[in-house]
Amino acid sequence: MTAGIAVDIGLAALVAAMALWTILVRDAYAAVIGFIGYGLLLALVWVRLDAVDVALTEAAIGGGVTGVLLLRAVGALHRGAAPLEDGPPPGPATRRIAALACAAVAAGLAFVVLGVSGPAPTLAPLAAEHLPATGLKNPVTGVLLAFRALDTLLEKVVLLLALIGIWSLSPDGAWGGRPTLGRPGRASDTLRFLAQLLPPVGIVVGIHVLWVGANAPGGAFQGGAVLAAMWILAMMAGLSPVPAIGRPWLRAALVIGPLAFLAVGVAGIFIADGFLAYPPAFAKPLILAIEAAITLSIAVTLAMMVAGPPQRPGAP
Amino acid sequence: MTMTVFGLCGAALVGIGLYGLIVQAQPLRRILAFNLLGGGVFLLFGVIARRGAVEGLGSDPVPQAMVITGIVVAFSATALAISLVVRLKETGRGDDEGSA
Amino acid sequence: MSLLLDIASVVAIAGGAFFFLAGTVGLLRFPDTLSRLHALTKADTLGLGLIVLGLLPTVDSVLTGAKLVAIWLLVQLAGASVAQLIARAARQDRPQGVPQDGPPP
Amino acid sequence: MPAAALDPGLLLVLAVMLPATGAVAALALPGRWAGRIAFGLWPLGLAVAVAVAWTVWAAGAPLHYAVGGWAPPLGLMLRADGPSALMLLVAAIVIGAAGLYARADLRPEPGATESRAAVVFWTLLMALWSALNAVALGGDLFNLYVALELLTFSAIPLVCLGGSAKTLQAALRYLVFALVGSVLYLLGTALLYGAYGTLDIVLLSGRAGPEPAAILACALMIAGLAAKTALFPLHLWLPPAHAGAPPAASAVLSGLVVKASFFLIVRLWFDVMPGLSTAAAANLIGALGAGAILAGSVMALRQARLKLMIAYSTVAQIGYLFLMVPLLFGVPQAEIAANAAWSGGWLQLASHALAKAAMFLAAGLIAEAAGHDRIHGLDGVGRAVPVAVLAFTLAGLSLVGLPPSGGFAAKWLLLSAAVATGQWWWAVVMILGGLLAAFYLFPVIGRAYADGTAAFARPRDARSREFVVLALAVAAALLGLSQLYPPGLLRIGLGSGLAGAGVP
Repeated sequence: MTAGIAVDIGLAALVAAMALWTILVRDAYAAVIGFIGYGLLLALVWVRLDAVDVALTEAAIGGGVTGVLLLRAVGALHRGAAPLEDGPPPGPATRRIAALACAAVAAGLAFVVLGVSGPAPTLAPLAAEHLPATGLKNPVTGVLLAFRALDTLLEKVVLLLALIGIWSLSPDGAWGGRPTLGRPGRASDTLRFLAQLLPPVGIVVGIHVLWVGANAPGGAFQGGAVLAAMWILAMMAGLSPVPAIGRPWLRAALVIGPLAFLAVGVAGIFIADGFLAYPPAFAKPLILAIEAAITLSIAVTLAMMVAGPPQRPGAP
Repeated sequence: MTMTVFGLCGAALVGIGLYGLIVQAQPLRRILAFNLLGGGVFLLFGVIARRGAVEGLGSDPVPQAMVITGIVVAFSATALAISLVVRLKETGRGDDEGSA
Repeated sequence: MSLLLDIASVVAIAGGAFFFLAGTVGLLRFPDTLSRLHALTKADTLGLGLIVLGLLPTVDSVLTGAKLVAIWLLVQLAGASVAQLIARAARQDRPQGVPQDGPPP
Repeated sequence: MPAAALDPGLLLVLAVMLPATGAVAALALPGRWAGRIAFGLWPLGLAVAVAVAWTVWAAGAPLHYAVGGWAPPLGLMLRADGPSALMLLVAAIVIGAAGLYARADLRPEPGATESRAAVVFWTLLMALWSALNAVALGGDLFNLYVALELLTFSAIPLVCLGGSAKTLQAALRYLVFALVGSVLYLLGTALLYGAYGTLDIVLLSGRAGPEPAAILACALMIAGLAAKTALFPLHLWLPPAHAGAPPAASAVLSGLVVKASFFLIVRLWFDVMPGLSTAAAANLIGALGAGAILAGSVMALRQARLKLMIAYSTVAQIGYLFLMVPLLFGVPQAEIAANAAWSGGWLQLASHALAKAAMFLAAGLIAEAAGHDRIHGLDGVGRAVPVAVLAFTLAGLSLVGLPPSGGFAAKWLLLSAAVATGQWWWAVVMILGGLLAAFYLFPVIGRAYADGTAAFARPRDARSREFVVLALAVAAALLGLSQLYPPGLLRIGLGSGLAGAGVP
């Protein structure tokens, strides 16, 4: 078991070092690269913690899609003119006090989290006991789609709201128009080649991740993020046009997940024990149907979030 | 032991993220610091979940589900914040040329 | 037979790890973007290939083996394409300087 | 099961999901539908809020609903007690007024199919309503985290709806504070789950004791929520954000959004960890509240712009809410709901929501008439928008605390609690705060009614908007007479049945 411990210590040290690098390095571009590395290492930590569902989410969303977003931002913000600053950077005395205070918070947290003795409180047995009623075998999917389904439903709305918030930042004339992704017409042959070869594989992988999510690690978030990445790649390479935000099919794809979730939830009032309850006989097919719809919505929402606010008027 | 190591790591990440939020002046760097802080909080959830493992389940699924929800919310926040910062930079330039 | 396979696995994986290490050292030590890229992509492709090769005898189903090979192919595809893109960007941006901490060429 | 369909607890689901569905549907349909959906939903949502309040009051016990049939600790429970019912009612009223006001403000240009500001405003208004209701009804601390984020994401874009660099800057600063606040709150929930294995409020209140994990968790969560509530000295983000937003958005942000995080502080302090509070902590929170009253009022006094003055006044009025904490310290759990400070605090929350919303809307009309909101240029604006100025005056009565306004009744109750417990220093601060409010509000009112030479234009659709503003201001001014009817509503909750309600 000592080899495992050595790996854990090395991994934890690397994650902390990457985090420090991200904070301390002078160049913003280097900080973003450090952050992406941090996200990928963190995904490994989740594997070590036996939380493979989280690992997949962290790798796909925390490391992957966030990385694309940040790289685009650092390109837009730190090229040419001086970067935006919100007030002057604090002096050395403030830094020292802040460092001390933050170290104290970290120490307090470590003390509280690690200082627990006796049996750890857990809901795992309860979740395992009720999992058969959902027809699923992956308990995390059970929590997300059944036991705490309201969290997941509201969080879908949060995702849509963030997209509306991003769209609201468009210039007045561009509302309803298209976001820009990449440099239109200037994508290199290499990128186009990659964008032709990768998406068929990626789509299969995304759907596979969604499908196995019922029984093994995976699910709507992770599958949706993979699909989103494929679409982003195709749009950046210019193979698929970035849609105008007013397009009806786009709007339909955005809302189909939350609406399907809601519809099944409301139906539960009449055919099962209440709102967001599933009739035991049909629980698994219903949950899979919801997940399929959510995956599509997540993929489209994530990709449009990366594309950003519309910049130019759409085609009439 | 695994839990102690990653519990310390999570606590350290919270401290590092908080420090970054305080000392960084550039909005993009603050967004990065916020994400580091969030990662630390999630990691603490993960340690708590791992500690709640029982026979047949390597980790308590309830905190895991919360972390997945949390990662998606943190991503949404990052995307919105980045769009705001980028728009602010564009607008700042626009105002100098246009309105005045 | 199984002992021989085990030995082959260990040798291949160790070799793979060595190439990763070499690639990383190259990334850190080489002076400019292009040679760093060279070190990284060549070593990683070979390193991952050896690790996959070493893992293949240990898998319990054909599907898992196929997945491992697919991972290797995908990483190769992504690595090669990204290396191309970075090299292109590095050549285009040379006048303004590439974000890097090494000394300017 | 037909019996399930009749469960009154479904009202709670409706309160949260009805506006959320509206927001999602508004995104799916062409832009001109967003406003129509909002107006179609509003009467339904108001009816749900009234029905919840009526049910809770008639039963004399909290209403609850286990979502999906999964009881806590595995599942989520929605619960409505007296304060939740009050929040639902206030939210429905203020949202409705803001919507009616905005209908004229955001009417699309003829020929335009979909205007950016209108679609965004209506969609976010519905989402914001859903989030407020979810905060009021949530029974699980992580579910409340999601509700808080829903609130943040619907509030931020409202701040920069205008799109100027200044409002973008304000929105960004707001976002940073709000996100850090949420992450601290989330950290607290992690610690609580790790220590007690549940995040259900009622279950936690039975399990949590004065242990390091609970204390640190509580401190982190309250600090995070205080940042979101803009409690002094974490208030710096509020004035530019609330003053820069369009009037209808300012009304909702200042009247409702900051109250949601305060509501959760009360939940934590009195419901989750009643046994944990120490005198030092209670007095610290009280001192910050007192600091908010004084600093906010002084800053309001020094503002040259009307909307900024009103925004600083929000900082001050939030301070009164926090005085509840020290005034109720040491009161036995069973007697809290009967205490004057308890009803005073909630009355302050309700009357400030109505009065401040009325004031921001009135200021919007005044600024539209004058073409600017510089206070020294408002001489005689009362002739252009007389009803708006009247509404401003009535709302001012409530902020200053003159009878018979809701603000008067609230401050009277808080004062009497301060005197009864011998904590006279809080009483001094409250009286000083009232005086300062008079100093910053009355000159504005005086100028508006004075003779002026400047020419003011009557805004478009002024009559209908003035009526809305006046109705809100009259409600705020008369709230003091009601002492919050129906009597006893606020006592439902703590000590009277929330404990044990809905726990298997």
